[in-house]
Formats: sequence, structure tokens, C-alpha cells
Amino acid sequence: MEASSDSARSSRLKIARGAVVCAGTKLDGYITIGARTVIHPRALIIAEAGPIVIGEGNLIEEQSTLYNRLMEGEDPASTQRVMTIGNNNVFEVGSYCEAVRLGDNNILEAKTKVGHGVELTNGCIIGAGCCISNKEIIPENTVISGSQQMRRLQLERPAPQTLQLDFLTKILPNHHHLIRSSKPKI
Amino acid sequence: MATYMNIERVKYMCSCDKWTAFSLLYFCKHCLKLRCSKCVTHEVDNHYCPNCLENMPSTEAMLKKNRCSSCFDCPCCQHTLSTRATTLLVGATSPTSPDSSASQPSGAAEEAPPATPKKVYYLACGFCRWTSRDGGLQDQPVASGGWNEEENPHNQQISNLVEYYQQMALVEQVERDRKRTPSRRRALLQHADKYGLTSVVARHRAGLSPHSPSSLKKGEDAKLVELEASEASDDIALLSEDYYNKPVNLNEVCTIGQSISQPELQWDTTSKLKPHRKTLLVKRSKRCRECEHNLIKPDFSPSSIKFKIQLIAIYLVPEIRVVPGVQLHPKKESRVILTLSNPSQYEMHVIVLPSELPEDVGNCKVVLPKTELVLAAKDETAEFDDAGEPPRDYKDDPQVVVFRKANKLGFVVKITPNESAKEAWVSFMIKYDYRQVALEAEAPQPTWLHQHVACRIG
Amino acid sequence: MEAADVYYKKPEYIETASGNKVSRQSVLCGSQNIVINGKSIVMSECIIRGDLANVRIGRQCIIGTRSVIRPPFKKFSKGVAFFPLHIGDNVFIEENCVINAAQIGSYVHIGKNCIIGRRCVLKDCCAIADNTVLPPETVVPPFTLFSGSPGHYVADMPECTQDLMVDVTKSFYQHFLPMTK
Amino acid sequence: WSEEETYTANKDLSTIFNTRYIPGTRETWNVRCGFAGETGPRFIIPSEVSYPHAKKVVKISECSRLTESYLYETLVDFIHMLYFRHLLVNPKDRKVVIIESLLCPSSFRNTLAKVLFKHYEVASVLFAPNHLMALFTLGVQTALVVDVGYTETFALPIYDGVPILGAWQTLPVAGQAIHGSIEKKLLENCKVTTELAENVLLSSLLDSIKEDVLEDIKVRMCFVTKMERAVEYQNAIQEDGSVDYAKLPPLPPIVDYPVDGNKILHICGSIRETAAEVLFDYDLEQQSLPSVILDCILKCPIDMRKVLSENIVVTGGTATLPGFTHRLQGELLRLVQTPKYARSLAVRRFAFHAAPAKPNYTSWLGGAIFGASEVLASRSVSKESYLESGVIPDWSSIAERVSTKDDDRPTIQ
Repeated sequence: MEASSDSARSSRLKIARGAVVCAGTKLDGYITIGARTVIHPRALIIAEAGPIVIGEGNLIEEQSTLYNRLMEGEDPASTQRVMTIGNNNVFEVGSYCEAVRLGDNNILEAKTKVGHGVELTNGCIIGAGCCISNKEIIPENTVISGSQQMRRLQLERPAPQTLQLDFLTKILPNHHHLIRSSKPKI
Repeated sequence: MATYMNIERVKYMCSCDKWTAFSLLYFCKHCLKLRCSKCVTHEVDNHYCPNCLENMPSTEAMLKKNRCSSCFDCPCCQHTLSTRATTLLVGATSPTSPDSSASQPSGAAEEAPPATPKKVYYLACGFCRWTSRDGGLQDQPVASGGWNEEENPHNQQISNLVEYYQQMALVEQVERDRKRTPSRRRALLQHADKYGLTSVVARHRAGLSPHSPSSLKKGEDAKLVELEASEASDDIALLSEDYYNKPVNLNEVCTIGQSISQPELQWDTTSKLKPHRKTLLVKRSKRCRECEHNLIKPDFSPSSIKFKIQLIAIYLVPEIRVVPGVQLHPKKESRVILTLSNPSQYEMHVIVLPSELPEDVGNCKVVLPKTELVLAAKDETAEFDDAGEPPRDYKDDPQVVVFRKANKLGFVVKITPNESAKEAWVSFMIKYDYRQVALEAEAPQPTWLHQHVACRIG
Repeated sequence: MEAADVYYKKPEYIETASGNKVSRQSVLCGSQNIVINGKSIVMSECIIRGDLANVRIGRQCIIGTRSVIRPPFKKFSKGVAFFPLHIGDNVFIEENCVINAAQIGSYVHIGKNCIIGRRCVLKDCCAIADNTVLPPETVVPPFTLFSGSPGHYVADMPECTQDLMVDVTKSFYQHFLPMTK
Repeated sequence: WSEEETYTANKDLSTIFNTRYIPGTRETWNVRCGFAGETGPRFIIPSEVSYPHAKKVVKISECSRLTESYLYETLVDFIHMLYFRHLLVNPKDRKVVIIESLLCPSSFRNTLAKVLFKHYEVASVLFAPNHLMALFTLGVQTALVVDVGYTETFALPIYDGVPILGAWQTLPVAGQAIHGSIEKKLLENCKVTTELAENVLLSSLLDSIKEDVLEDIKVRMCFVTKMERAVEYQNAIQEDGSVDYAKLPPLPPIVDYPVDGNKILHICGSIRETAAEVLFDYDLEQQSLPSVILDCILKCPIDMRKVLSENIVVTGGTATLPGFTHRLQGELLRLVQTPKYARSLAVRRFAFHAAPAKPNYTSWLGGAIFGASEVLASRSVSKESYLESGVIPDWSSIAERVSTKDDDRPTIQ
């Protein structure tokens, strides 16, 4: 990844002002990152089968993976599948997401695995260690948790992590080099 | 390598003839025998709440049905609930908890002063995001103590039954005494007075019903407990129609785990789920069955790991271990190193002898060291000064003792597994001089003890 | 059983003055906030987030490969902060763990692929079985084994857990030797 | 045979006896334990012992068929868990009441007694039959107690407090049979959606389904349909066994049931409705649940029959299925008109009692009420007498026991 020239890499990357993307994250392919989104070091975002569009106020922690994967039998040239991530989502440590569409205010807890055929609407919480891999649309405010992958509906949507995001945007730049996008505004 | 996997590698024979892992054994100083958890009596020492780690005296625990009064369990996933605070705008129709606004009569809202932010608390589960609002419970103005549990609807009926049958038991008791001593008439009256039952027995012999104003227990109200026996009814509710046409929403139906978590209520729909109090844990002390002496006495406070009495085998019996990394081939002799460590503050002499057990658990032929092995004393301070004191020269035979380090030495054993057993067990006996660490000053007399040891090599 | 020798490539690990062996492949962000009290081992590809809050790790600890040690986040009424994370002595954390706890006592053993939720408190001599998910704010009392998802009390630990853990961590350290060509 | 154990202990602080301890019946392989005199069991737990370090779970029902020493070890661990994890009391010098089924094998009873007396040194043990105990919750002396358990259904009439041993009837059709019928129906025609395919047949993916998944389906989705619809289902089955869908009544809605994350079972309404039919359809010897009850009444003397039929008590976990009692009453009324029973049975009315407890712990509650009274001392086996005789008195061995030893205790009425 580092081999490709810096300008080529930054031309495929569009990072909005106010987004904090720490160095040490592996960004590959056409990726657009919205404002106030924080990406911790050692995250992995690979846009293989098409661009990935990440909304505003997302929190992507270390060792988490967003992977727009090429399915078997799809040739890379022709497929252009856009993976869209909404706003105020949280991808905790070690979460692995291949879902094509994600709404707002979803939380993927640590070490969760969300398969390709899944679509998360809004306010869904995938409990730590759960893996959802069959072709379905998870209704709003669904909580999936536990070893039996029990499903529940919760009354309200999880609150966006605005306070944590502000705190992180203040302290992370002191410790990490940030990746800036060459284009000033989106 | 996790601690569990390798504690099963070396087993000692407990006094109840069961092979037990060495770290799970206790050693009774008074009978000088190894004890496993099956041959000690366990006793409840004190109750404590696993969440707030506070002690609870056993009488209070018994009254509170062994449950903590301030910590709650989530009815959905049995994880501990945490108390969360939100501010509620009193007086205005608060958007946050829809049901609380419904309960506030709109009439009161007009005269109430303009909306003052009031701090209210609710319970929330960090794992499955269940909140006390899902259970239809009001937010509490005070942080803890506001939540009370649902009562069993049949309480009154059951206590009546218990009362009635205790009465019947008394009547039967008196009848038996009367039957057993028919001759001594006077003795009967004396018996009756003791239970204050003269009138009831007299009425009973006269064939009248025992229900009479005479009080059974002195000082209680005279009315005997009448029993309203339950009548059987033959019109049983028909299954409601919506079982046949309403789609089932799995989120609303309780699983069997959720319903039996509260046995007396056994909710069926998730909307009825209520938080229930957290069950306590106990600290146990262990006592040797033969000599009733205490082997393990934990410290009183729940979060401390110290023990008042800790007679475990690791502190009192020399420990054998296997050095890994040896390939065993059936019928071929191979050289295996076992280590021996001395737990006591005195020099220890150990002799390794072939096992004299009738049915030998080992499936290998083994050649054991003939000479007596001498072990240096365990020196607690050695760990901190890494200089390593010069070892006293023990004149070991290099063929037998491979290495020596502080209170530990490695010795050679030649193993030839019989057939191609997947697990090569070798069993032998160790005799060692054990010094009773007593209070009186002069050096304690050594007594020779022996233990059976079995190690899994392969 | 005695510990087996484990060899590591000499250039791959840094040995500090107080005997800590830290893999170069592991990421220690905000290293001035991270304190490790000697004779501890941090295996490869670990991530210790000292940049969020200070992390204190005791003596003779072992952090398995690809484990993440991360101070937990706490929302107060007044403001927002990351709790300092404190780990006791002789703690053995196996590989692929995610530690978000507030405090881990001494002589604790955490199995493989465990997820320790935010602001958990693990008392001394406790143990977490493999593949356990400890929900946030769980208190693990001493001498208990937690397992399952959500992690709950399943068994007791033997009374000699303290000596067992001291011995396991000490002999693991002694047998963690550089690869001599 | 199914073993039934529930545990209760008495926490009477005031009485002269120190605390007493009563285990009671076990249902759908769960054990209920608690204290005597309380309004309900403290815990309902599966009767299995898990060894986390060895990652092994042992079910007590399985190990009772193996060697006696293995059963002894498992029972010691299980009772240890009861005392020190759930009831948090010291077993020493406490009274114990075990509410067990009359058909509990005596080898199991003796091993359990040996564990309690030798290993835990309890003060005294009473083995109480679960049918008799169910009556204590009603305050009634006469009833026909039908225990629809996990492995079998066991009907026993009790007249004036005396179980009529000659008239008991059992049928190996209960909770386990419902699980079997659900599994068979699911494997036959249930559709599954997985990651890759939509609506593929379940049997192509799995050949068996875990028992706790079946139980979850039974508890959360299945119910007992009413008589009319059951008859329509029977008519819809052609001779060759295939189902003629035209004649079926409008089916209840399909339920999507997610199983371990990667499969979604589409459970059709007919399975949900006909799962419990296995209780009511007649097997080879024309036996089913209602016939068990009627045969039981037939075996009793003439004058008891009317009273028994109007005092039926249904206990056991399977009785909690919605619509169960109503359907049972309908089937009884229909069966009593058939020629086989019409002549010999003049009974025309069937009435059911409602106990102040959930059906799956009614007999435990009876045991708790019985244990709370002082009569317990005279009826239970004390430690001394057990250590001396070394055997637990059993209803099958009462005759020679009384004749050999002329103890002064009154003979059992």
C-alpha cells in the first residue's frame, strides 16, 4: 500500500475537514470520510469491489475492518458496488463489517462479524462476539446479544457519541500523525 | 499454556484413594494425610454480594432470601443492572419516558411551577440494553432502594395452607401420644396441658369437629384457621382466537431461561419482565472429616485473597513436575527429566520408590533413581536478590541429578511405555522427611511420610 | 508441568532496563503514559493505548499476541474522560483479547479471544475462561471463574491460585529466550 | 424411568427444630430447590453438573444408567452445587425432603440417600411421592393427579389421602415426545434461509436439531389447538399419508426463528399447531393421554369414580402449554361417549383444580407445605436409623419391613 505514490493515494481519498484519521490505518481504494469522523490507528478500510462512503460523526476503533469485498465470480473491472456508512456509527475494537449498507447510530461491539448480505437500518446494536452472516435486513433499534444471539427491540436509539468524538479530536492529534486529504473541501 | 491444562499432568493419591491433581489437594497437619475436596466438609462462612462485594450477616441473608438489597439482575440476560440518571422536566410533558407523562394528570401540569429539571434514575443493562422502562417501571427519584419486587399472588393462600397443616400436625401429634399411653389416664391430661389441647382432644374424642373457639397456641387469637379447599371447575378458558391468526413476535415471548429465572412468577411476555435482586455468593471454610480441624479458613472480607488458615499441599508436600519436550516411542526407553521442589524452610531428604499399589495406574516400565535426593530449603528472600547465592555442594551424581536451582532439582527417569498408549502414565512413590513447623523453638523432629505420584508424560 | 522453552527472534524484541521484553511489532501509543513494572512480556501485534489515559501494568505480566489494552471511556454529569487502566502483578492475558477494564487485580488469568467490557473490575486471583464476553461494569470477585457470553460465575478457582499464577508467569518469563543462531 | 427430584430446605428460625431441607420433584429435566414453608422454589435449574475446567457437562438422567459409583460422584457434585451455589446453607444437621416419583428406581434412591447421609451428614430425609404432595397445595383429600412430565405421563388416583397404588397408569408420551414430533416435522418440510440460499429444505443442511432449540420452539411458539381444528387436520391426511392442503383449516402465521446466527427457520403454522397432537393421537394399543385418565378411573372402585373425575389435578411442565387443559377436557368428554367406555363408565363431568402455583412446581409447593409442619419428624428416616439399617424404606418393601421389626410407630394406614 505504501508503495503507491502519495498523490495517487490522496486522489482516491477524500477526507472532510474536522475528520481525524490517524496514521497507521490501512486505507485502500476510493474512500470518502465525512466530517467529525474519528479513525483510530491500526484500522483497516479496503474498498475493493467499489468505493466506500463513510458519513459524519463515525467512530472506528483500532483493529476494526470495513471491507467492500469482491464476491466470488465478480470480476474487479466491471463491479462498482458502493458501500455506504451513515452517520454516528461506532465500530468497536476488532469488528469486521462487509455489509453494503449501514444506516445511522449503529453500534458494532468488539469482535463482531457482519456478513455481506446483511443490511443494518438505524439504531441497531450487534453485541460483542456476535456474527450475523445471512441475507437479511435488521429492523430499527434491534439489539442482538449473547451466545444465543438473542434479538430484542429497544425503546430508543443509542445516543450518538458526540462527547467522546470531541474529546478524541482534541487529544488524538497530540499523539498521532494524521492523514490529510489533498483536496481542501468535499 | 493456560493454568488449567497442565494442573492435570501430575496427580497424587489422596487418602481416599482417588488420584487428584496436586494443586487441588489439601494437607491435614494433624492426621498428616492428603485430603481432596471430596474428603473435606465444606461450611458456609459468610455471604457477600458479588457485585458490590459487601458482606451480609447470615441472619440478614436468610431473611432477604440470600439476595442483595441494592444490586439487581437484568431479567433478559441475567447480567447486573447499572443505575443511570437522567434529568426529567417536571411539570412539562416529558418526551423521554412516554408512560410517565401519561400517568401525570394534565390538570396538575397547569398549576405546577415552570418545568424544573429533576434528577430521576432508571436501571439499564449494559449487555442487552434492557431498561426498567421496558418493564413499565417508573423512573425513581432516589438512586437506590426505590425498586421493589413483584409479590407472588398466592402468598396469602399458601400461608393459610401452611398454618392449617401445622394445626393438623399438632392434632396428629396429640393423637399419637394418646394412643401410645392409653393406661396412664393422668399422663394424658399432663400431656394435654403441655400442649394446651385439652378441649380440642376432648371435642375430637366426642366426634365434634376440631373447629372450636379453643385456641391452639396460647396467646393467639382464638379463631382456628379454616381451610377453604379449592373447588374444581369444569369451565376452562378457551384458547384465545389470536393464537390462530396473530403473528408471533419472538421479541415479545420470553425464553424458558427468562421465565424460570423468577420461579414464582414465570412471566410469559417480555413486557412483564421485572428486575430481580442479585443472588449472593458464599465464602466457604473446609474442615478435615476425620479430625475436624480447619484446613481452609478464608479471610472475612470478600475482596481479600488472604487466608487465616491455608493448609494446601503446595506449601507442605514436595512437588513433582514433568519437563516437557520428550518424544516417547512404544517399547523404546527414553530419558525423561522430572523436577522435585521442596516447599519447607528445612532441608528435605526424598527417596523415590517403585509404586506398591495393587492395581497400577501407570502403563510404563520406569527406572527410578536409587540414591536419596537432598533438597535445599526454600528461601523466600531468594526471589528478590537475583545475585544467586553459591549453591552448597551436594556432590550429586551427574547421571541422576541433571540441574539444581534454589529449592528445586531435576532428576532423570528412564521410561519405556508398554503398548502404544496415547497417554503414557508413570506412577511411583516418594518418601520424604516432613518437619512439623511447631511453635516451640527447638528444631522439630522429622517424620517420614510417603505419597503416591502419577505423572502423564506423553 | 514445567514451562516449555519459547524462543523469539532477538531483533524483534526490545529488552528494557527493568527486564521488560516488548515486541517491536506491538503498538504502544502515548508510551510516556504507559508504565510496566519490570519482567513483563508484551508479545507481537499488541496495542496499548496509553494516549487515551495512563496505563499501569504490574510485575511479571504477560500480554498475548494481538491483544488490545484500552482505557475505558466514562461519561460524567460534568464532563467526559478516559479512566486510567491499572493491571496488577503476575497477570497472564492470552492472545486475541480486548481489555477495556478499569482495574485488573493481581494473579489474574484471562483466556484466549476474551472481550472484557468497559469499566470492568477483576479482583485478585480470578480467571476468565476462553472466548468469554464480559459485559460492561462487571465485577469479578476473587477466586471465581467467569465464562460464557454474558460472562457469569461458573466455578471456583483453587485456593493455591496465587502461587500457581506466580509460578506460571515466572517460569514463562524464564523460558522466554532469544533465538541464538 | 424418569427421576423426579426437587429440593426444599426449611429456614424456620423460630421452631425448636433446626432448619429443615426438602428436595422435591424434577420436571423437564429441571430441579426445583428451595426452603420449606416458602411460597415458591428459590431456583429451577437443569439437573446436570458442569465441569468448566474439564469442559464437560454430565446429565444426571444419563449417568443413573451407568455404574453406581459414577452416579454417586455426580450426585455429590450436584448436591454440592445446590447447597453452596443456590441455597447457601450448611447441609449438616438439616432435614431434607425429596419429592420423587413413585417409579423412581430404588438404586437411585439408595445412592441419593447414601450421598445425603454419609457425605453431607444431613439430619433426616423424607422421600415423599409427588402426586400426594400436589394435594397439599389444594387442601383436598381426594383427587386424580395427572403428572405430564418430561419422559412420561403418570396418572395416580388419591382417595382420602391414600394413593391407590393398584390404579396407577403411565404412558411414555410427554415433553420428550413433543420435542421428537417437532423435530420430525421440521426435518420433513421446514424451509431455511442461509447466507447463500433462500428457502432451502432444512433436511439438506442438518439431520438433527439440538434439544434446547426444540424446547425453545415448543415453549415460545407451540400451543394445543382446539378439538374441531384437530379433527380437520386428521381428515386432511389421505390414506397414503400425504396431506391434502385444501381441507386444512386456515393455518396460524409462519414464524421466522433465527438459529445460531447463520440460519433462519421458517416454521409454518401447521407445525406450531400440531406439535402437541402427539399427546392426543392414539398409538398402537389405542393409548393416549385421555385414555390413560379414563383407564385410571376404571381401575378404581365404583363409588370413587365420580369423585375422582370431578377432582382432576394436572401438574408438570407440559401442562403449561396454552390450551392444554381445555383440549384435555374436550378429549375426555369425547372419549367417554365412545362404546369402549360408555357402558363401563357412568362419569359425565370432568372438573379440574387450579393450584396456587405454576403447574411445573405444584408438587414442590405441596412438599414445602408438608415439610413446614412438625409431622415431618415422625415420617422421615433419621440419620441413625439409616446408618443402622442402611436402606431407605420403599412402598414396595413395606410389608416385610413392618413384619420383621415391630417398631412402635403406627403402621402406614
